[in-house]
Amino acid sequence: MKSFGFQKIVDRQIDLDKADLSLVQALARELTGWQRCIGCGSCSATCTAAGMGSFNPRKVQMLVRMGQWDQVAQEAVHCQLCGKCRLVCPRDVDTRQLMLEFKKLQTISRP
Amino acid sequence: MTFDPFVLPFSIGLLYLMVVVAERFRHWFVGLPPKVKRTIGKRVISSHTLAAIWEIIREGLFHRNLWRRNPLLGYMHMSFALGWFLLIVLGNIESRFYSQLHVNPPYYPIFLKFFVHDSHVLPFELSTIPGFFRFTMDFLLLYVLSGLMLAWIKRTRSRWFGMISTTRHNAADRVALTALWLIFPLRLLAESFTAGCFGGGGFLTNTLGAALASFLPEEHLYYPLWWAYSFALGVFFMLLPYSRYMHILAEMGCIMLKHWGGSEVLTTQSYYECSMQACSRCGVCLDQCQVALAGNPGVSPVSFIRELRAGRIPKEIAEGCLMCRRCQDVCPVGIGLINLRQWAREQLNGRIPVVAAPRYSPVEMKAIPDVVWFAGCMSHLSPGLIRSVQLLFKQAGVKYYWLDADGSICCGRPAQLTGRTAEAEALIEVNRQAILDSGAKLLVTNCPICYRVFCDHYDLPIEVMHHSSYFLRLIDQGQLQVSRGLKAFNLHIPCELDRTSVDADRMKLLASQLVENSEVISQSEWCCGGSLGRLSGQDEVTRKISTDAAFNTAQSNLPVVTGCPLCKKTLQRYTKVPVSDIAEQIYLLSAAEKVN
Amino acid sequence: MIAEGKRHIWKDYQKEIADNNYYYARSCVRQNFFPASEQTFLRVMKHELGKEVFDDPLHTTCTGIAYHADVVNLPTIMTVVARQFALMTRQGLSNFVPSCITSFGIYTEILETWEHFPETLEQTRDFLYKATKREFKIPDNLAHSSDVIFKFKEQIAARAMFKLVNHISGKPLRGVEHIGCHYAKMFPHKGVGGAEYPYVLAGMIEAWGGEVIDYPERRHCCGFGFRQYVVQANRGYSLAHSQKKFESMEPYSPDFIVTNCPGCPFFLDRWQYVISETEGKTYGPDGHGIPVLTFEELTGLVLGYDPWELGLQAHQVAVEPLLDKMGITYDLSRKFVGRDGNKLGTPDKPTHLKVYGYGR
Amino acid sequence: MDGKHIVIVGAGPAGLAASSVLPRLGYRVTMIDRSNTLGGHLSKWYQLFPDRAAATVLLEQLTDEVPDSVSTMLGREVTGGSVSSGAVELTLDHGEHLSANGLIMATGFDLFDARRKEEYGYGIYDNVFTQAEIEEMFRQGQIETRHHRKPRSIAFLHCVGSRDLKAGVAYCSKVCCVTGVKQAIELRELLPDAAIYNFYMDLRMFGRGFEELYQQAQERYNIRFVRGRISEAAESSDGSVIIKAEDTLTSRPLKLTVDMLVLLTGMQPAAGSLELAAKLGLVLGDDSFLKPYGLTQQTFKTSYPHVVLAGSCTGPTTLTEAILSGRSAAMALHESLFKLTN
Repeated sequence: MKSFGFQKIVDRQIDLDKADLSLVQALARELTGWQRCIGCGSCSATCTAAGMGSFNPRKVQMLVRMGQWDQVAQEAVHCQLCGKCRLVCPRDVDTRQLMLEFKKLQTISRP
Repeated sequence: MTFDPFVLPFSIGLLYLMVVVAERFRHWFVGLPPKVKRTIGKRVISSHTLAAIWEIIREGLFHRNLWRRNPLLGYMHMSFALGWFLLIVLGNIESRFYSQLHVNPPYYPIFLKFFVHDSHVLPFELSTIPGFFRFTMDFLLLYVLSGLMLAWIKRTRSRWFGMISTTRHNAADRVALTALWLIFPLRLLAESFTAGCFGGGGFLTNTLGAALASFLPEEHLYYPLWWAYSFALGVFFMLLPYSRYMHILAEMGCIMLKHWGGSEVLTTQSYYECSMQACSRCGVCLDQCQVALAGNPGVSPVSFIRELRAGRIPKEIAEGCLMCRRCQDVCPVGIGLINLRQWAREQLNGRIPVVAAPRYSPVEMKAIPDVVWFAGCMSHLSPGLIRSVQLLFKQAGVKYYWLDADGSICCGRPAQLTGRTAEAEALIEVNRQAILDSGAKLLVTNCPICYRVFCDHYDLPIEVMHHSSYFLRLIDQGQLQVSRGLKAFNLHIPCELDRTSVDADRMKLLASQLVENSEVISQSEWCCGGSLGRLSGQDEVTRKISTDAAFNTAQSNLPVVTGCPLCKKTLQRYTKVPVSDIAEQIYLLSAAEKVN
Repeated sequence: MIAEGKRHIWKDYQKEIADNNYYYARSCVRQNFFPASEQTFLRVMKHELGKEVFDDPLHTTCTGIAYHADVVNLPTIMTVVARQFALMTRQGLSNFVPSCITSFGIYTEILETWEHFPETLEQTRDFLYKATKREFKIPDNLAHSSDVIFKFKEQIAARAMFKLVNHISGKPLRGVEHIGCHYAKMFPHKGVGGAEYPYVLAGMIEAWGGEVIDYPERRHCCGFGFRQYVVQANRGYSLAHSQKKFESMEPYSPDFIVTNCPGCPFFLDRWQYVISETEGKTYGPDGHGIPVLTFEELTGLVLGYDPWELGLQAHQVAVEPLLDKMGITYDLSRKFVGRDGNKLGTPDKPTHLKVYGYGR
Repeated sequence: MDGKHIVIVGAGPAGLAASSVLPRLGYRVTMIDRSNTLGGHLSKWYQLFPDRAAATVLLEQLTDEVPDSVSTMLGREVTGGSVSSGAVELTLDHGEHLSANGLIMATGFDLFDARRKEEYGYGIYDNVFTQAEIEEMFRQGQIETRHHRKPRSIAFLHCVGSRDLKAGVAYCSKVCCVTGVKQAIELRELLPDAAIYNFYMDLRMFGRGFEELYQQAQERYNIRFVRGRISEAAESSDGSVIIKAEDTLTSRPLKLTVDMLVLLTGMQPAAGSLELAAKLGLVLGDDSFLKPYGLTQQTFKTSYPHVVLAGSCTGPTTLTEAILSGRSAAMALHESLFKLTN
C-alpha cells in the first residue's frame, strides 16, 4: 500500500447503527435504575477520582448508552469504587455498581 | 454372639463416613499455606489444644451461644449433641463390661441391647452395674427424644425458639433429617421390644416393652426393628458429608484450625471450605439479616453458604449483602461470615486486572502534626461534621494535618468490599505512604469505613482512632470541656466500627458522658442500609432495608446520633428525625460549655 | 422521497439569473485541475446559446483561497473584488458570472456586507481608488456559471447530441450532484433550490435525461476545507470527508458525480485514487471509480464535444465507462496526445483503480 | 346577566370551558368555530398526558357541560368586526352580523409548519412525521411507516419550531416535551422490540406527574434519551431516515438510521387569530401571540374591558391551563361587565 505522507483521520462519530447495544439490553435486565440517569453530572462533580484526571462517571454512563464499550472499559478503570457518587445522585442510580460491572468489561472480548 | 447381619448397614455407613471425612480433613490441611502449617505444628501440643477442646465442649456439646440466645433452642441443640455424645461414651463403657474386651467392634456398643440382655451371665462382682447403665442409658435416650420432640415442634412454632424465619432444606438434608429423626425412635422401639421379649431394659425400654408386649407380637418384630435402626444409622452416616450434619465434624475442625493456626488461618481457602461446612443451618442469622427481612432471604448467610457448598457463587447473593456483621455477631458456630462473603466477591470481581494506578498529590506540610486526620470521602459530603471536627481540634489545641483536605483518594475499603483486593492495595499503598510521611503518631478518621481498613489492612506503626474514641480521650484528659446537655436520643453504632468491639464500647461511653443524668440513650443495632457492602440488588429491597433501619433506629421519634457520615446521610434520607454525627453534638456541647 | 415536497421547497429558492451580457471571472485553480472546463463554458455560451460573455484577461484571482487560509484579510479581499467589479464596469457590463464557487461565495458575502454596512463599501471604493484610480458599480446580477447553465438547461437539452441515458438499456443514468459549500450554505436564498435541496445541478441532470441520486451524505463537504488540504499533515481530514461521501453514495451505484466547484471534482476524483492505493477500495463496479465531472464537462459531453478536447484525460478516475454508457465514441489512442500531435506522456498505472489508455 | 350577549370565538377546550360558565350567570352565549367539530386540537388527540386519559372522554365532559342554550356556530368564520365602548360587532363569512356585549377570544394555536425546518425533510422524506400524525395513528390503532411496515426504530425530535430563532420562534411550546415522552411510551406498548429515541435540548417536565412519566419512560419503557438536537436528516435507499445529532453528553457526533422520525412541532399563533386580532385592534406580543394586560396578573384582559382572552391564543398552554383560563376568562368578563353596568 502506498503512503502519501499523511494519515486518514478516524471519524469520532458514534455510529449507532453499528454500535453493540445488546449489552445495554443485558444491563437493563441485570442492573436496575441506571437508565434513570439524566446526565446532571453530580457524580462527576463529587467523584474522588475525577478531580485527578480525565475520569468522568457521568460520561461513562452516557457512553454506555451509546454502546461505546471499549471506551467505557478504558474509563471505568479509574473509578476507585468509593461510592460517593451514590450519595449525590438525584435519580438514585448506583453508579458505583455500574462502574464495578464496567471494570469487568476489560476482560470481556467483543467481536 | 457378637455379630448379626443387621449391623452391616450401620457399619458400611460408618466406614464410608470415616473415609470421606478423613479425606476432607486431609484436603483442608494440605491446602493450608506453609506458614500456617508451621504454626499448627508448634501449637498442637500446647495450651491451644486445651482451649480448643474446651471450646468444642462448650459450643459443640453444650451450645452455650444458643442457650444465650434462646434457652429452648439451646436445650434442643444440646439434647441432640450432648445426649447422643453421652449415649456413645456410656454405651462404649457399658459394652466393655459385657465383652470384657478393651476393643469392641464399633457396632457392638450401638446394638448392645440386641447382643446382651438379662440372660447374659456376668461375673458376680459386676452384677450391680447393669442396673446403673440400664437406667442411665434409658435416661439419655429419653433426653435425646425430648430434643427430637422440640425439633418437631420447631418446624411449626419457630417463634417459641426465638426465631421468626427458619431455613429450608435441600434433598440431601431432607433425607438425612428423616434418617436422623428415625434413629432414636427406632432405637427406642428396638430396645423396648427386645426388653419385652428378653428383659434387660431400663425404666423406659422395659416398661414400654412390657406394655406393648400385651398386644404386639414383639418376638417377631424386634429383629426387623434392629435392621431398621441400623439402616437409619447407615443412611444418616452416608448422607452426613453431603448434608448440613457435616457441621458436627466441620465445626470441630474449624475450632481446632482457629486455635492452632491463629488469625492467619482465617483467610485461607481451607478455613473457608471448612467453615462453610461448619454451618449447622440453624437459621439464627436469618432474623439478623436485614436484606432477608426486607424480602430477599436468598441473600442471608445460611442461603449463601448453601450455594457455596453446592459449588456456586451466585452474583446477586454474594453481592447483595450489606456486610453489616449482624449475622457474624450471632452465629453460634462463630463462622467468619464477612470474610467468607469477601472471599466470594474476590472470586467474582477480584480477577479483573487493575490497570490504572491512583493519582494523588498530598498537600505540603509545614511542621510535624500531632494528628494526621483523614476525614474520608463521605465526610466531605457532611460539612457540619467536618466543621465540628476542625473546631474541636482547635478547641483542644490539637495540631493536625488534614490529609484529604482536597478530596484526596479513597481509603480502599470500598474497593475491598467489592472483592477488588488488588485495586484496594494500590490505593492503600498510596495513602499509607502519605500517612507515614506526615510524621504524626496518631491517625484520626471520621469514617468507620476508613477506620476499618486502616486498622485491618494498612499495617500502620502508629495508633489509629475513630473520632469518637479520640474525642473521648480528649475529654478524659481534660483537653476538651463538654457539658452534659444532651436529651434522650438514639445512638446508632456504625457497622464498620464493629458493634462487638472496644471502639463501639467507647462510643457508647462517650454518648453516656454527653447526656443529662436522667436521659436515656437507646441503642440501635441496625445497619443503615446505605452500606457500601451491598454491591447489587433491587432498588426496592435496598430502599426497604433503609426504611426499616430508619424506623427501627429512630425509636420514639427521638433524634439519632451516629458516628459515620454514610450512616448519617442514609438515615437522613429515610427518617424525619434529626440525624447528626456524634462530633457535631460534642461541638455543640463544648461550645455551650464555653459560653457557661 | 416525496417529489412534490422538494418542488415546494424549490419554489422558495428561485433566483434571478441574467439573460445575456456576462462578465466572466475565471477561477485561479481550475485551469490546472480541469483545464478545458472554463473554455467549454465560453464555447457553450457563445456558440451554442449565442450569448455575449466577456472573458477579461485583466482580472485576477479573488484571493478567496488565501482568505480562507487566513492569509489575506477582509479589507484586502474587498479591494480585490472591487477591482474585478471595476473591470466589469469599464466594459459596460453589469452581470457578473464567476467560474469558482468560492469566488461566488466571496462576491455574495461582500455584496451582502456592503449592503448592510455602506461605510465599508465607501471605504473599499476609497481603497480601490487610491490603489488603482479605478471606480466601480455594484453588479446588477451575480450568478455562478452553473446558475447560467441551469438557466439555459432546456435550450442545451434541445441541442443535445447525447442524453444522460444508457444508450443500450434506455434507462436514465444515475448522477450524484455535489454542490460546493460556498454556493448556498452561507446564503441559501442566493442558490437555486436553497441549501438543503439544491436544484442547480439536479435540474441539469433531470433536463438532460438523467436521474438524481439523493444519498444521505449529500450535504457533506468534499473535504477540501482549504486549511485541511493546504497543510499536508492535515490532508487526512480532507480524505476522510471525501471517503464519508463515497461510502454513503456507493450503495446507490451512481454512474457519475457532477460538481460546480473547483475543489470538489478535484478531491472527489483524486481521493478515489488515494483510497484505492491505500486501502484497495474502489467505489464503482469491477475496480472502477465513480467518474467525477465538472458541470461544464457534463454539458460538453451532452452537446457532443470530444472528450479529450474537454480535458477528460486529466481525470484520475476513468470516465470511459460513462462515455460508453452514453454511447459517446472516442479514440483511446488520442487520449494522451497534445495539441501538436506529440504524446503528452502517460501517468503511472494505479494498482487497483481501473484505467484506460495508460502505457504500462 | 339579564340576557346580555357574549360571543366566544373558538370552540376548543378554552372556548368550551368559558361557554359552560357564562349561561349560568345569565348570559346569552354564541360560540363560533372555523372547524366543523367541537374541541379544537383536543379532538385530534388519542390519549392525554400525564395520566393517559382518553381524549374523547375529556372532550365529552367539556361538551356535556355546555348548556343547550349556547348557540354553537360551527364551520363559520369571523371575517370582520369592530369593538366600540360596550359593544362588539362581528361579521361572519355568510355576511351576517352579530352584536354582542362581550367577546371571548379563544382562538387557539396552529402547529408549527414542519416544512419550514427543511433540514428534517418533512414533506420530502417518506418517513418523517409530526406528533399530530402519530396521534392520529394511535387513534387508528396502527403504527406503520409510509411503506406499511412495522417500524423497528423511531426517533422523536423535540423543539421543532420552538426555541429556534432561525425559525422565528424564541419561546418554548411547553407541551412537546411531555408529548414526546407520552407518545414514546405509547409506541413502546405497541412495539415492544423497537428502539425508541428522544432527541432533546432540554426536557421541561414542569407539570404534575410529568417528571414521573419521564422517569418511567427511561426505566420501565426503555426509551433512549439523547441530549442533542438533530441537525439534519437524510433518506436512505430503503426509505428509512438517517439522522445526525451530537450526543452532547459524550461530546461526540452521532449518526443513526431510524424507520420513522417524529418531529414534535411547537405552537404558533393561529392564523385566524392574527387576522381577527388585526381587525379588532387587539395587540400582539413580540411572539405574535395575543398580548394580555399582564403576564402574571390580569392575563385575560385586553385594552377593552369587554374583550377577554382565553387559552392558547395568548401563548403555549397545556390543556389544563386552557380549561382553567377559559373559566377564568369567563369570570373576568363577567366582573368587567358587572362593573360597567353598576
